Amino acid sequence: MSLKATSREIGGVTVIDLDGRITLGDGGALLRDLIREKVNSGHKMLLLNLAGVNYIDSTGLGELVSGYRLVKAQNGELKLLNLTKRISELLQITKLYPVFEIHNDEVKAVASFSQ
Amino acid sequence: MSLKATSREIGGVTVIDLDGRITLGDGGALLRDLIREKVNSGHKMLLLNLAGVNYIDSTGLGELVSGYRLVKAQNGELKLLNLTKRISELLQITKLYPVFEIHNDEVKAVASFSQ
Amino acid sequence: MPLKPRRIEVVLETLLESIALAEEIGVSVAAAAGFDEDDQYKIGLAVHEGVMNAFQYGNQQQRERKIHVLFELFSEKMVIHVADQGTGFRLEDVPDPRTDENMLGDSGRGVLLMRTFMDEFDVQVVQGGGGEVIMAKRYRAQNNSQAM
Amino acid sequence: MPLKPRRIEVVLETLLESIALAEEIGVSVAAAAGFDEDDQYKIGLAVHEGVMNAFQYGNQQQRERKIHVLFELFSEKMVIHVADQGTGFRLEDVPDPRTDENMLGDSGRGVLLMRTFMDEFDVQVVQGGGGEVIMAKRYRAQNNSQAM
Ligand SMILES: Nc1ncnc2c1ncn2[C@@H]1O[C@H](COP(=O)(O)OP(=O)(O)O)[C@@H](O)[C@H]1O
Ligand SMILES: Nc1ncnc2c1ncn2[C@@H]1O[C@H](COP(=O)(O)OP(=O)(O)O)[C@@H](O)[C@H]1O
Repeated sequence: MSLKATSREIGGVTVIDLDGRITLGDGGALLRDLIREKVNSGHKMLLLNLAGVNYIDSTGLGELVSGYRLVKAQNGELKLLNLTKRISELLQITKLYPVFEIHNDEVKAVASFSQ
Repeated sequence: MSLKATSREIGGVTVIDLDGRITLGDGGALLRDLIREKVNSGHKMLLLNLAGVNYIDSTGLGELVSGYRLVKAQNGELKLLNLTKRISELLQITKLYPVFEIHNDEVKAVASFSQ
Repeated sequence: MPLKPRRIEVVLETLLESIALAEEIGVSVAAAAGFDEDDQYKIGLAVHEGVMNAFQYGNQQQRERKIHVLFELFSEKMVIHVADQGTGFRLEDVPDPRTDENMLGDSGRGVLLMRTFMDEFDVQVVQGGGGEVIMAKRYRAQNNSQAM
Repeated sequence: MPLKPRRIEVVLETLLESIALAEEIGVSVAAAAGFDEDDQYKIGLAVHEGVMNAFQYGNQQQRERKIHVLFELFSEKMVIHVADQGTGFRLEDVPDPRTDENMLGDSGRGVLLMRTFMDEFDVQVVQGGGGEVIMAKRYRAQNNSQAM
Protein backbone atom coordinates (compact mmCIF):
# COMPACT_ATOMS: atom_id res chain seq x y z
CA MET A 1 0.00 0.00 0.00
CA SER A 2 2.59 2.58 0.93
CA LEU A 3 5.60 3.77 -1.00
CA LYS A 4 8.99 2.14 -1.47
CA ALA A 5 11.85 4.23 -2.82
CA THR A 6 15.35 3.18 -3.81
CA SER A 7 17.92 5.30 -5.56
CA ARG A 8 20.72 4.59 -7.98
CA GLU A 9 23.47 6.76 -9.46
CA ILE A 10 24.03 6.59 -13.21
CA GLY A 11 26.59 8.93 -14.70
CA GLY A 12 25.89 11.81 -12.36
CA VAL A 13 22.12 11.37 -12.45
CA THR A 14 20.23 10.06 -9.43
CA VAL A 15 17.48 7.70 -10.50
CA ILE A 16 14.84 7.22 -7.81
CA ASP A 17 12.71 4.12 -8.34
CA LEU A 18 9.32 4.53 -6.73
CA ASP A 19 6.93 1.72 -6.05
CA GLY A 20 3.53 2.12 -4.42
CA ARG A 21 1.19 5.00 -3.69
CA ILE A 22 2.12 8.67 -3.27
CA THR A 23 -0.56 10.08 -0.97
CA LEU A 24 -1.01 12.15 2.16
CA GLY A 25 0.98 10.54 4.95
CA ASP A 26 3.80 8.04 4.50
CA GLY A 27 4.18 8.04 0.74
CA GLY A 28 4.14 11.79 0.21
CA ALA A 29 6.38 12.50 3.19
CA LEU A 30 8.90 9.86 2.09
CA LEU A 31 9.19 11.36 -1.37
CA ARG A 32 9.55 14.88 -0.01
CA ASP A 33 12.26 13.87 2.47
CA LEU A 34 14.13 11.89 -0.16
CA ILE A 35 14.21 14.72 -2.67
CA ARG A 36 15.30 17.17 0.01
CA GLU A 37 18.02 14.83 1.22
CA LYS A 38 19.35 14.29 -2.30
CA VAL A 39 19.41 17.98 -3.06
CA ASN A 40 21.06 18.81 0.27
CA SER A 41 23.79 16.28 -0.40
CA GLY A 42 24.51 17.82 -3.77
CA HIS A 43 22.52 15.51 -6.04
CA LYS A 44 20.57 17.89 -8.22
CA MET A 45 19.99 15.76 -11.30
CA LEU A 46 16.98 13.71 -10.31
CA LEU A 47 15.04 11.25 -12.44
CA LEU A 48 11.92 9.89 -10.75
CA ASN A 49 11.03 6.46 -12.12
CA LEU A 50 7.27 6.18 -11.62
CA ALA A 51 6.85 2.80 -13.34
CA GLY A 52 5.66 1.24 -10.09
CA VAL A 53 3.35 4.09 -9.13
CA ASN A 54 -0.25 3.60 -10.10
CA TYR A 55 -1.85 5.94 -7.60
CA ILE A 56 -1.13 9.55 -6.68
CA ASP A 57 -3.58 11.80 -4.86
CA SER A 58 -3.70 15.60 -4.98
CA THR A 59 -1.20 15.76 -2.12
CA GLY A 60 1.18 13.52 -4.05
CA LEU A 61 0.88 15.75 -7.11
CA GLY A 62 1.71 18.64 -4.79
CA GLU A 63 4.85 16.79 -3.66
CA LEU A 64 5.96 16.31 -7.27
CA VAL A 65 5.50 20.02 -7.93
CA SER A 66 7.27 21.16 -4.79
CA GLY A 67 10.10 18.72 -5.50
CA TYR A 68 10.37 20.22 -8.97
CA ARG A 69 10.49 23.75 -7.55
CA LEU A 70 13.06 22.84 -4.92
CA VAL A 71 15.41 21.22 -7.42
CA LYS A 72 14.99 24.04 -9.89
CA ALA A 73 15.77 26.65 -7.22
CA GLN A 74 19.11 24.89 -6.71
CA ASN A 75 19.83 24.96 -10.43
CA GLY A 76 19.15 21.26 -10.71
CA GLU A 77 16.73 19.29 -12.84
CA LEU A 78 13.91 16.93 -11.87
CA LYS A 79 12.46 14.77 -14.64
CA LEU A 80 9.94 11.96 -14.73
CA LEU A 81 10.37 8.48 -16.20
CA ASN A 82 7.84 5.79 -17.12
CA LEU A 83 4.46 7.25 -16.30
CA THR A 84 1.64 4.75 -15.91
CA LYS A 85 -1.55 5.52 -17.76
CA ARG A 86 -3.25 6.76 -14.63
CA ILE A 87 -0.45 9.07 -13.60
CA SER A 88 -0.23 10.47 -17.11
CA GLU A 89 -3.96 11.18 -16.96
CA LEU A 90 -3.62 12.95 -13.59
CA LEU A 91 -0.83 15.17 -14.94
CA GLN A 92 -2.95 16.03 -17.95
CA ILE A 93 -6.04 16.88 -15.93
CA THR A 94 -4.06 19.17 -13.67
CA LYS A 95 -2.14 20.67 -16.60
CA LEU A 96 1.14 19.60 -15.01
CA TYR A 97 2.07 17.46 -18.00
CA PRO A 98 3.85 20.28 -19.88
CA VAL A 99 5.60 21.42 -16.70
CA PHE A 100 7.61 18.24 -16.34
CA GLU A 101 10.06 16.71 -18.79
CA ILE A 102 8.77 13.19 -19.22
CA HIS A 103 10.69 10.17 -20.56
CA ASN A 104 9.97 6.57 -21.45
CA ASP A 105 13.50 5.37 -21.98
CA GLU A 106 15.87 5.38 -19.05
CA VAL A 107 19.07 5.56 -21.11
CA LYS A 108 17.83 8.50 -23.13
CA ALA A 109 16.42 10.14 -20.01
CA VAL A 110 19.79 9.93 -18.23
CA ALA A 111 21.56 11.25 -21.33
CA SER A 112 19.17 14.20 -21.52
CA PHE A 113 20.52 15.82 -18.35
CA SER A 114 22.85 18.74 -18.96
CA GLN A 115 26.03 18.02 -17.05
CA MET B 1 -17.67 -13.14 -7.49
CA SER B 2 -20.51 -15.53 -8.14
CA LEU B 3 -20.44 -19.18 -9.15
CA LYS B 4 -19.78 -20.78 -12.52
CA ALA B 5 -20.72 -24.42 -13.03
CA THR B 6 -20.07 -26.71 -15.98
CA SER B 7 -20.65 -30.43 -16.13
CA ARG B 8 -18.96 -33.28 -17.96
CA GLU B 9 -19.82 -36.98 -18.28
CA ILE B 10 -17.02 -39.48 -17.75
CA GLY B 11 -17.90 -43.16 -17.84
CA GLY B 12 -21.30 -42.77 -16.24
CA VAL B 13 -20.13 -40.22 -13.68
CA THR B 14 -21.19 -36.58 -13.89
CA VAL B 15 -18.31 -34.30 -12.96
CA ILE B 16 -19.47 -30.80 -12.03
CA ASP B 17 -16.68 -28.22 -12.16
CA LEU B 18 -17.41 -25.33 -9.86
CA ASP B 19 -15.66 -21.99 -9.93
CA GLY B 20 -16.40 -19.08 -7.61
CA ARG B 21 -18.22 -18.60 -4.34
CA ILE B 22 -21.01 -20.77 -2.95
CA THR B 23 -23.04 -18.43 -0.76
CA LEU B 24 -26.58 -17.31 -0.06
CA GLY B 25 -28.11 -16.10 -3.29
CA ASP B 26 -26.84 -16.91 -6.77
CA GLY B 27 -24.09 -19.40 -6.00
CA GLY B 28 -26.03 -21.55 -3.56
CA ALA B 29 -29.19 -21.55 -5.66
CA LEU B 30 -27.26 -22.45 -8.82
CA LEU B 31 -25.65 -25.46 -7.17
CA ARG B 32 -28.96 -26.62 -5.70
CA ASP B 33 -30.77 -26.36 -9.03
CA LEU B 34 -27.98 -28.12 -10.88
CA ILE B 35 -27.87 -31.09 -8.53
CA ARG B 36 -31.65 -31.37 -8.61
CA GLU B 37 -31.69 -31.22 -12.40
CA LYS B 38 -28.99 -33.88 -12.72
CA VAL B 39 -30.74 -36.23 -10.33
CA ASN B 40 -34.11 -35.70 -11.99
CA SER B 41 -32.63 -36.55 -15.38
CA GLY B 42 -31.22 -39.80 -14.02
CA HIS B 43 -27.65 -38.72 -13.28
CA LYS B 44 -27.07 -39.98 -9.78
CA MET B 45 -23.31 -40.40 -9.74
CA LEU B 46 -22.09 -36.88 -9.02
CA LEU B 47 -18.56 -35.68 -8.46
CA LEU B 48 -18.30 -32.03 -7.43
CA ASN B 49 -14.95 -30.57 -8.43
CA LEU B 50 -14.32 -27.78 -5.93
CA ALA B 51 -10.84 -26.85 -7.17
CA GLY B 52 -12.07 -23.38 -8.13
CA VAL B 53 -14.04 -22.76 -4.97
CA ASN B 54 -12.22 -20.84 -2.30
CA TYR B 55 -15.20 -19.51 -0.41
CA ILE B 56 -18.30 -21.21 0.97
CA ASP B 57 -20.53 -19.72 3.65
CA SER B 58 -22.79 -21.61 6.05
CA THR B 59 -25.59 -21.56 3.47
CA GLY B 60 -23.26 -23.09 0.88
CA LEU B 61 -22.28 -25.83 3.32
CA GLY B 62 -26.01 -26.41 3.78
CA GLU B 63 -26.38 -26.81 0.01
CA LEU B 64 -23.61 -29.40 -0.10
CA VAL B 65 -25.31 -31.37 2.67
CA SER B 66 -28.76 -31.18 1.14
CA GLY B 67 -27.35 -32.18 -2.25
CA TYR B 68 -25.72 -35.14 -0.56
CA ARG B 69 -29.01 -36.14 1.10
CA LEU B 70 -31.00 -35.75 -2.13
CA VAL B 71 -28.62 -37.91 -4.15
CA LYS B 72 -28.40 -40.53 -1.43
CA ALA B 73 -32.21 -40.75 -1.20
CA GLN B 74 -32.22 -41.65 -4.90
CA ASN B 75 -29.63 -44.37 -4.33
CA GLY B 76 -26.96 -42.25 -5.98
CA GLU B 77 -23.63 -41.01 -4.75
CA LEU B 78 -22.27 -37.48 -4.34
CA LYS B 79 -18.54 -37.14 -3.79
CA LEU B 80 -16.17 -34.20 -3.57
CA LEU B 81 -12.99 -33.60 -5.57
CA ASN B 82 -10.07 -31.22 -5.04
CA LEU B 83 -10.86 -29.31 -1.87
CA THR B 84 -8.99 -26.07 -1.40
CA LYS B 85 -7.38 -25.56 2.00
CA ARG B 86 -10.14 -23.22 3.11
CA ILE B 87 -12.97 -25.53 2.13
CA SER B 88 -11.24 -28.47 3.79
CA GLU B 89 -10.97 -26.39 6.97
CA LEU B 90 -14.68 -25.48 6.83
CA LEU B 91 -15.67 -29.13 6.47
CA GLN B 92 -13.49 -30.04 9.40
CA ILE B 93 -14.85 -27.30 11.66
CA THR B 94 -18.42 -28.34 10.92
CA LYS B 95 -17.57 -32.08 11.23
CA LEU B 96 -18.80 -32.63 7.67
CA TYR B 97 -15.42 -33.93 6.56
CA PRO B 98 -16.15 -37.60 7.44
CA VAL B 99 -19.64 -37.37 5.91
CA PHE B 100 -18.35 -36.83 2.39
CA GLU B 101 -16.11 -39.07 0.34
CA ILE B 102 -13.30 -36.75 -0.69
CA HIS B 103 -10.83 -37.25 -3.55
CA ASN B 104 -7.75 -35.53 -4.92
CA ASP B 105 -7.38 -37.47 -8.14
CA GLU B 106 -10.10 -37.22 -10.74
CA VAL B 107 -9.37 -40.56 -12.44
CA LYS B 108 -9.42 -42.45 -9.15
CA ALA B 109 -12.47 -40.53 -8.02
CA VAL B 110 -14.41 -41.48 -11.15
CA ALA B 111 -13.31 -45.10 -10.80
CA SER B 112 -14.48 -45.17 -7.19
CA PHE B 113 -18.15 -44.92 -8.12
CA SER B 114 -20.03 -48.27 -7.96
CA GLN B 115 -21.67 -48.77 -11.32
CA MET C 1 -2.94 0.81 28.05
CA PRO C 2 -6.58 1.89 27.89
CA LEU C 3 -6.35 3.30 24.37
CA LYS C 4 -9.52 4.68 22.88
CA PRO C 5 -10.48 2.33 20.03
CA ARG C 6 -10.62 3.52 16.44
CA ARG C 7 -14.21 3.28 15.29
CA ILE C 8 -15.74 2.64 11.88
CA GLU C 9 -19.52 2.45 11.70
CA VAL C 10 -21.39 1.11 8.70
CA VAL C 11 -25.15 1.22 8.28
CA LEU C 12 -26.67 -1.02 5.63
CA GLU C 13 -30.11 -1.77 4.36
CA THR C 14 -31.59 -5.24 4.64
CA LEU C 15 -30.63 -6.38 1.16
CA LEU C 16 -28.92 -9.53 -0.06
CA GLU C 17 -26.08 -7.43 -1.48
CA SER C 18 -25.34 -5.97 1.94
CA ILE C 19 -23.89 -9.30 3.04
CA ALA C 20 -20.98 -9.35 0.58
CA LEU C 21 -20.52 -5.61 0.93
CA ALA C 22 -20.19 -5.79 4.71
CA GLU C 23 -17.80 -8.70 4.28
CA GLU C 24 -15.61 -6.67 1.92
CA ILE C 25 -15.60 -3.71 4.25
CA GLY C 26 -14.65 -6.07 7.09
CA VAL C 27 -11.73 -7.38 5.05
CA SER C 28 -10.59 -3.81 4.27
CA VAL C 29 -10.74 -2.79 7.91
CA ALA C 30 -8.95 -5.97 8.99
CA ALA C 31 -6.23 -5.39 6.41
CA ALA C 32 -5.83 -1.80 7.56
CA ALA C 33 -5.56 -3.07 11.14
CA GLY C 34 -2.65 -5.27 10.13
CA PHE C 35 -4.24 -8.73 10.09
CA ASP C 36 -2.66 -11.19 7.67
CA GLU C 37 -4.55 -12.59 4.70
CA ASP C 38 -5.77 -15.67 6.50
CA ASP C 39 -7.17 -13.65 9.39
CA GLN C 40 -8.70 -11.15 6.94
CA TYR C 41 -10.58 -14.03 5.33
CA LYS C 42 -11.76 -15.34 8.70
CA ILE C 43 -12.89 -11.92 9.87
CA GLY C 44 -14.65 -11.38 6.52
CA LEU C 45 -16.49 -14.69 6.79
CA ALA C 46 -17.52 -13.92 10.38
CA VAL C 47 -18.93 -10.56 9.26
CA HIS C 48 -20.64 -12.29 6.32
CA GLU C 49 -22.32 -14.78 8.66
CA GLY C 50 -23.32 -12.13 11.18
CA VAL C 51 -24.84 -9.84 8.55
CA MET C 52 -26.53 -12.79 6.80
CA ASN C 53 -28.29 -13.68 10.06
CA ALA C 54 -29.27 -10.05 10.64
CA PHE C 55 -30.69 -10.03 7.10
CA GLN C 56 -32.60 -13.31 7.44
CA TYR C 57 -33.59 -13.79 11.06
CA GLY C 58 -33.19 -10.39 12.71
CA ASN C 59 -34.61 -8.10 10.06
CA GLN C 60 -36.51 -10.87 8.26
CA GLN C 61 -35.58 -9.47 4.88
CA GLN C 62 -37.48 -6.26 5.47
CA ARG C 63 -35.47 -3.82 3.46
CA GLU C 64 -36.17 -0.67 5.46
CA ARG C 65 -34.81 -2.20 8.66
CA LYS C 66 -31.16 -1.31 9.19
CA ILE C 67 -28.13 -3.44 9.83
CA HIS C 68 -25.46 -1.68 11.90
CA VAL C 69 -21.90 -2.91 11.74
CA LEU C 70 -19.39 -1.31 14.08
CA PHE C 71 -15.67 -2.00 13.94
CA GLU C 72 -13.61 -0.99 16.96
CA LEU C 73 -9.85 -1.24 16.73
CA PHE C 74 -8.31 -1.54 20.15
CA SER C 75 -4.57 -1.81 20.68
CA GLU C 76 -4.76 -5.55 21.25
CA LYS C 77 -7.84 -6.65 19.30
CA MET C 78 -10.50 -5.78 16.76
CA VAL C 79 -14.09 -5.88 18.01
CA ILE C 80 -17.02 -6.18 15.60
CA HIS C 81 -20.66 -5.55 16.46
CA VAL C 82 -23.43 -6.57 14.08
CA ALA C 83 -26.80 -5.27 15.23
CA ASP C 84 -30.23 -5.69 13.65
CA GLN C 85 -33.78 -4.56 14.36
CA GLY C 86 -35.21 -7.97 15.17
CA THR C 87 -36.04 -9.50 18.52
CA GLY C 88 -32.65 -11.05 19.18
CA PHE C 89 -31.85 -14.62 20.18
CA ARG C 90 -30.09 -16.52 22.90
CA LEU C 91 -26.95 -18.52 22.30
CA GLU C 92 -28.28 -21.33 24.50
CA ASP C 93 -31.10 -21.86 22.00
CA VAL C 94 -28.78 -22.43 19.05
CA PRO C 95 -28.30 -26.18 18.57
CA ASP C 96 -24.82 -27.56 17.93
CA PRO C 97 -24.70 -28.56 14.26
CA ARG C 98 -21.92 -31.06 14.95
CA THR C 99 -24.05 -33.54 16.87
CA ASP C 100 -25.22 -36.71 15.15
CA GLU C 101 -28.86 -35.54 14.91
CA ASN C 102 -27.95 -32.16 13.44
CA MET C 103 -25.04 -33.24 11.28
CA LEU C 104 -27.05 -33.63 8.09
CA GLY C 105 -29.26 -30.58 8.64
CA ASP C 106 -29.15 -27.71 6.18
CA SER C 107 -28.56 -25.06 8.76
CA GLY C 108 -27.06 -24.00 12.06
CA ARG C 109 -23.45 -23.55 10.99
CA GLY C 110 -23.19 -19.75 10.95
CA VAL C 111 -22.77 -19.25 14.67
CA LEU C 112 -20.28 -22.13 14.77
CA LEU C 113 -18.14 -20.51 12.07
CA MET C 114 -18.20 -17.11 13.79
CA ARG C 115 -17.20 -18.70 17.12
CA THR C 116 -14.43 -20.71 15.50
CA PHE C 117 -12.92 -17.96 13.38
CA MET C 118 -13.06 -15.26 16.03
CA ASP C 119 -11.46 -15.31 19.48
CA GLU C 120 -14.47 -13.96 21.32
CA PHE C 121 -18.17 -14.26 20.50
CA ASP C 122 -21.26 -13.17 22.33
CA VAL C 123 -24.90 -12.34 21.66
CA GLN C 124 -26.82 -9.48 23.26
CA VAL C 125 -30.12 -7.72 22.94
CA VAL C 126 -29.43 -4.07 22.13
CA GLN C 127 -31.17 -1.20 23.89
CA GLY C 128 -34.56 -0.58 22.40
CA GLY C 129 -34.72 -4.16 21.07
CA GLY C 130 -32.78 -5.77 18.27
CA GLY C 131 -30.27 -8.58 18.18
CA GLU C 132 -26.56 -7.99 18.33
CA VAL C 133 -23.57 -10.24 17.96
CA ILE C 134 -20.26 -9.01 19.31
CA MET C 135 -17.10 -10.72 18.28
CA ALA C 136 -13.41 -10.02 18.64
CA LYS C 137 -10.18 -11.09 17.03
CA ARG C 138 -6.88 -10.52 18.79
CA TYR C 139 -3.78 -9.52 16.93
CA ARG C 140 -1.34 -12.39 16.72
CA ALA C 141 2.03 -11.90 18.38
CA GLN C 142 3.85 -11.32 15.07
CA ASN C 143 1.26 -8.84 13.84
CA ASN C 144 1.97 -5.17 13.91
CA SER C 145 -0.98 -3.83 15.84
CA GLN C 146 0.33 -0.33 15.31
CA ALA C 147 -0.22 -0.58 11.58
CA MET C 148 -3.42 1.40 11.72
CA MET D 1 -38.47 4.98 -12.75
CA PRO D 2 -38.23 6.67 -9.35
CA LEU D 3 -36.52 3.73 -7.63
CA LYS D 4 -35.61 4.16 -4.00
CA PRO D 5 -31.81 4.26 -3.85
CA ARG D 6 -29.85 1.62 -2.02
CA ARG D 7 -28.03 3.31 0.84
CA ILE D 8 -24.74 2.55 2.54
CA GLU D 9 -23.69 4.88 5.33
CA VAL D 10 -20.19 4.93 6.76
CA VAL D 11 -19.14 6.97 9.79
CA LEU D 12 -15.44 7.46 10.32
CA GLU D 13 -13.26 9.22 12.83
CA THR D 14 -11.00 12.06 11.80
CA LEU D 15 -7.88 9.95 11.37
CA LEU D 16 -5.37 9.73 8.56
CA GLU D 17 -6.23 6.05 8.05
CA SER D 18 -9.87 6.92 7.42
CA ILE D 19 -8.92 8.34 4.02
CA ALA D 20 -7.68 5.08 2.52
CA LEU D 21 -10.38 3.11 4.28
CA ALA D 22 -13.18 5.26 2.87
CA GLU D 23 -11.55 4.98 -0.53
CA GLU D 24 -11.50 1.17 -0.31
CA ILE D 25 -15.12 1.08 0.79
CA GLY D 26 -15.98 3.38 -2.11
CA VAL D 27 -14.26 1.00 -4.52
CA SER D 28 -16.14 -1.98 -3.03
CA VAL D 29 -19.47 -0.22 -3.33
CA ALA D 30 -18.69 0.91 -6.88
CA ALA D 31 -17.72 -2.64 -7.84
CA ALA D 32 -20.91 -4.00 -6.33
CA ALA D 33 -22.85 -1.39 -8.29
CA GLY D 34 -21.36 -2.69 -11.51
CA PHE D 35 -18.81 0.01 -12.38
CA ASP D 36 -15.80 -1.20 -14.33
CA GLU D 37 -12.30 -1.10 -12.91
CA ASP D 38 -11.45 2.29 -14.35
CA ASP D 39 -14.58 3.88 -12.90
CA GLN D 40 -13.98 2.13 -9.58
CA TYR D 41 -10.57 3.78 -9.43
CA LYS D 42 -12.00 7.18 -10.29
CA ILE D 43 -14.77 6.88 -7.72
CA GLY D 44 -12.23 5.69 -5.14
CA LEU D 45 -9.97 8.67 -5.82
CA ALA D 46 -12.91 11.08 -5.57
CA VAL D 47 -13.86 9.60 -2.19
CA HIS D 48 -10.21 9.78 -1.13
CA GLU D 49 -10.03 13.47 -2.02
CA GLY D 50 -13.36 14.28 -0.38
CA VAL D 51 -12.50 12.52 2.86
CA MET D 52 -8.98 13.99 2.87
CA ASN D 53 -10.49 17.48 2.74
CA ALA D 54 -12.99 16.61 5.48
CA PHE D 55 -10.04 15.37 7.55
CA GLN D 56 -7.83 18.40 6.94
CA TYR D 57 -10.02 21.42 6.38
CA GLY D 58 -13.47 20.48 7.65
CA ASN D 59 -12.61 18.62 10.83
CA GLN D 60 -9.13 20.13 11.11
CA GLN D 61 -7.67 16.81 12.18
CA GLN D 62 -9.71 16.75 15.38
CA ARG D 63 -10.16 13.06 15.88
CA GLU D 64 -13.47 13.09 17.73
CA ARG D 65 -15.21 14.93 14.89
CA LYS D 66 -16.94 12.53 12.55
CA ILE D 67 -16.75 12.11 8.79
CA HIS D 68 -19.98 10.81 7.27
CA VAL D 69 -19.85 9.11 3.90
CA LEU D 70 -23.14 8.12 2.32
CA PHE D 71 -23.41 6.07 -0.86
CA GLU D 72 -26.76 6.09 -2.66
CA LEU D 73 -27.25 3.71 -5.56
CA PHE D 74 -29.97 4.95 -7.85
CA SER D 75 -30.98 3.08 -10.95
CA GLU D 76 -29.06 5.43 -13.21
CA LYS D 77 -26.23 6.73 -11.01
CA MET D 78 -24.29 6.44 -7.79
CA VAL D 79 -24.38 9.46 -5.51
CA ILE D 80 -21.76 10.02 -2.81
CA HIS D 81 -22.01 12.48 0.06
CA VAL D 82 -18.99 13.31 2.20
CA ALA D 83 -19.94 15.43 5.19
CA ASP D 84 -17.76 16.84 7.95
CA GLN D 85 -18.24 18.91 11.10
CA GLY D 86 -16.40 21.98 9.92
CA THR D 87 -17.75 25.29 8.68
CA GLY D 88 -18.01 24.36 5.02
CA PHE D 89 -16.72 26.25 2.01
CA ARG D 90 -17.92 27.74 -1.24
CA LEU D 91 -16.91 26.41 -4.61
CA GLU D 92 -16.50 29.97 -5.92
CA ASP D 93 -13.70 30.50 -3.41
CA VAL D 94 -11.62 27.58 -4.66
CA PRO D 95 -9.01 28.85 -7.11
CA ASP D 96 -8.42 26.98 -10.35
CA PRO D 97 -5.07 25.21 -10.00
CA ARG D 98 -4.60 25.15 -13.78
CA THR D 99 -4.03 28.86 -14.21
CA ASP D 100 -0.50 30.15 -14.71
CA GLU D 101 -0.28 31.67 -11.22
CA ASN D 102 -1.49 28.52 -9.47
CA MET D 103 0.16 25.94 -11.68
CA LEU D 104 3.21 25.49 -9.52
CA GLY D 105 1.41 25.67 -6.20
CA ASP D 106 1.42 22.67 -3.89
CA SER D 107 -2.30 22.56 -3.47
CA GLY D 108 -5.75 23.08 -4.90
CA ARG D 109 -6.02 19.95 -7.04
CA GLY D 110 -8.43 17.87 -4.95
CA VAL D 111 -11.63 19.60 -6.03
CA LEU D 112 -10.44 19.55 -9.65
CA LEU D 113 -9.90 15.78 -9.52
CA MET D 114 -13.31 15.15 -7.94
CA ARG D 115 -15.00 17.32 -10.56
CA THR D 116 -13.15 15.63 -13.41
CA PHE D 117 -13.60 12.04 -12.29
CA MET D 118 -17.26 12.36 -11.32
CA ASP D 119 -20.17 13.45 -13.52
CA GLU D 120 -21.74 15.77 -10.96
CA PHE D 121 -20.12 17.72 -8.15
CA ASP D 122 -21.52 20.20 -5.68
CA VAL D 123 -20.76 21.66 -2.28
CA GLN D 124 -23.31 22.39 0.43
CA VAL D 125 -23.46 23.34 4.06
CA VAL D 126 -25.30 20.62 5.93
CA GLN D 127 -28.04 21.30 8.45
CA GLY D 128 -26.56 22.21 11.80
CA GLY D 129 -23.32 23.32 10.12
CA GLY D 130 -20.61 21.25 8.52
CA GLY D 131 -19.33 21.04 4.98
CA GLU D 132 -20.61 18.50 2.52
CA VAL D 133 -19.57 17.54 -0.97
CA ILE D 134 -22.08 15.69 -3.09
CA MET D 135 -20.92 13.93 -6.21
CA ALA D 136 -22.42 11.50 -8.65
CA LYS D 137 -21.25 9.06 -11.27
CA ARG D 138 -23.64 7.78 -13.91
CA TYR D 139 -23.55 4.21 -15.13
CA ARG D 140 -22.13 4.03 -18.62
CA ALA D 141 -24.42 2.65 -21.29
CA GLN D 142 -22.68 -0.71 -21.41
CA ASN D 143 -22.73 -1.10 -17.64
CA ASN D 144 -25.22 -3.38 -16.03
CA SER D 145 -26.89 -1.11 -13.53
CA GLN D 146 -28.93 -4.03 -12.30
CA ALA D 147 -25.82 -5.76 -11.01
CA MET D 148 -26.49 -4.74 -7.45
N1 LIG E 1 -29.65 -11.96 14.18
C1 LIG E 1 -30.44 -12.96 14.60
N2 LIG E 1 -31.69 -12.71 15.03
C2 LIG E 1 -32.50 -13.72 15.46
N3 LIG E 1 -32.12 -15.01 15.46
C3 LIG E 1 -30.89 -15.34 15.04
C4 LIG E 1 -29.98 -14.32 14.60
N4 LIG E 1 -28.83 -14.94 14.25
C5 LIG E 1 -29.01 -16.25 14.48
N5 LIG E 1 -30.25 -16.50 14.96
C6 LIG E 1 -30.78 -17.82 15.34
O1 LIG E 1 -29.72 -18.71 15.52
C7 LIG E 1 -29.87 -19.85 14.68
C8 LIG E 1 -28.54 -20.39 14.23
O2 LIG E 1 -27.96 -19.49 13.32
P1 LIG E 1 -26.77 -19.98 12.42
O3 LIG E 1 -25.78 -20.70 13.27
O4 LIG E 1 -26.26 -18.80 11.69
O5 LIG E 1 -27.34 -21.05 11.44
P2 LIG E 1 -28.44 -20.95 10.29
O6 LIG E 1 -28.54 -19.53 9.86
O7 LIG E 1 -27.93 -21.83 9.23
O8 LIG E 1 -29.70 -21.47 10.93
C9 LIG E 1 -30.77 -19.42 13.55
O9 LIG E 1 -31.46 -20.49 13.01
C10 LIG E 1 -31.67 -18.42 14.26
O10 LIG E 1 -32.72 -19.08 14.93
N1 LIG F 1 -14.36 19.94 3.62
C1 LIG F 1 -13.88 21.19 3.49
N2 LIG F 1 -14.09 22.11 4.46
C2 LIG F 1 -13.60 23.36 4.33
N3 LIG F 1 -12.88 23.79 3.29
C3 LIG F 1 -12.63 22.92 2.29
C4 LIG F 1 -13.11 21.59 2.34
N4 LIG F 1 -12.72 20.96 1.19
C5 LIG F 1 -12.03 21.88 0.48
N5 LIG F 1 -11.97 23.06 1.13
C6 LIG F 1 -11.31 24.30 0.65
O1 LIG F 1 -11.10 24.18 -0.75
C7 LIG F 1 -9.72 24.36 -1.08
C8 LIG F 1 -9.34 23.50 -2.27
O2 LIG F 1 -9.34 22.15 -1.92
P1 LIG F 1 -8.62 21.10 -2.84
O3 LIG F 1 -9.01 21.39 -4.24
O4 LIG F 1 -8.91 19.76 -2.30
O5 LIG F 1 -7.08 21.41 -2.76
P2 LIG F 1 -6.05 21.37 -1.56
O6 LIG F 1 -6.58 20.45 -0.54
O7 LIG F 1 -4.81 20.86 -2.18
O8 LIG F 1 -5.94 22.79 -1.10
C9 LIG F 1 -8.97 24.03 0.18
O9 LIG F 1 -7.73 24.66 0.22
C10 LIG F 1 -9.93 24.52 1.26
O10 LIG F 1 -9.78 25.88 1.47
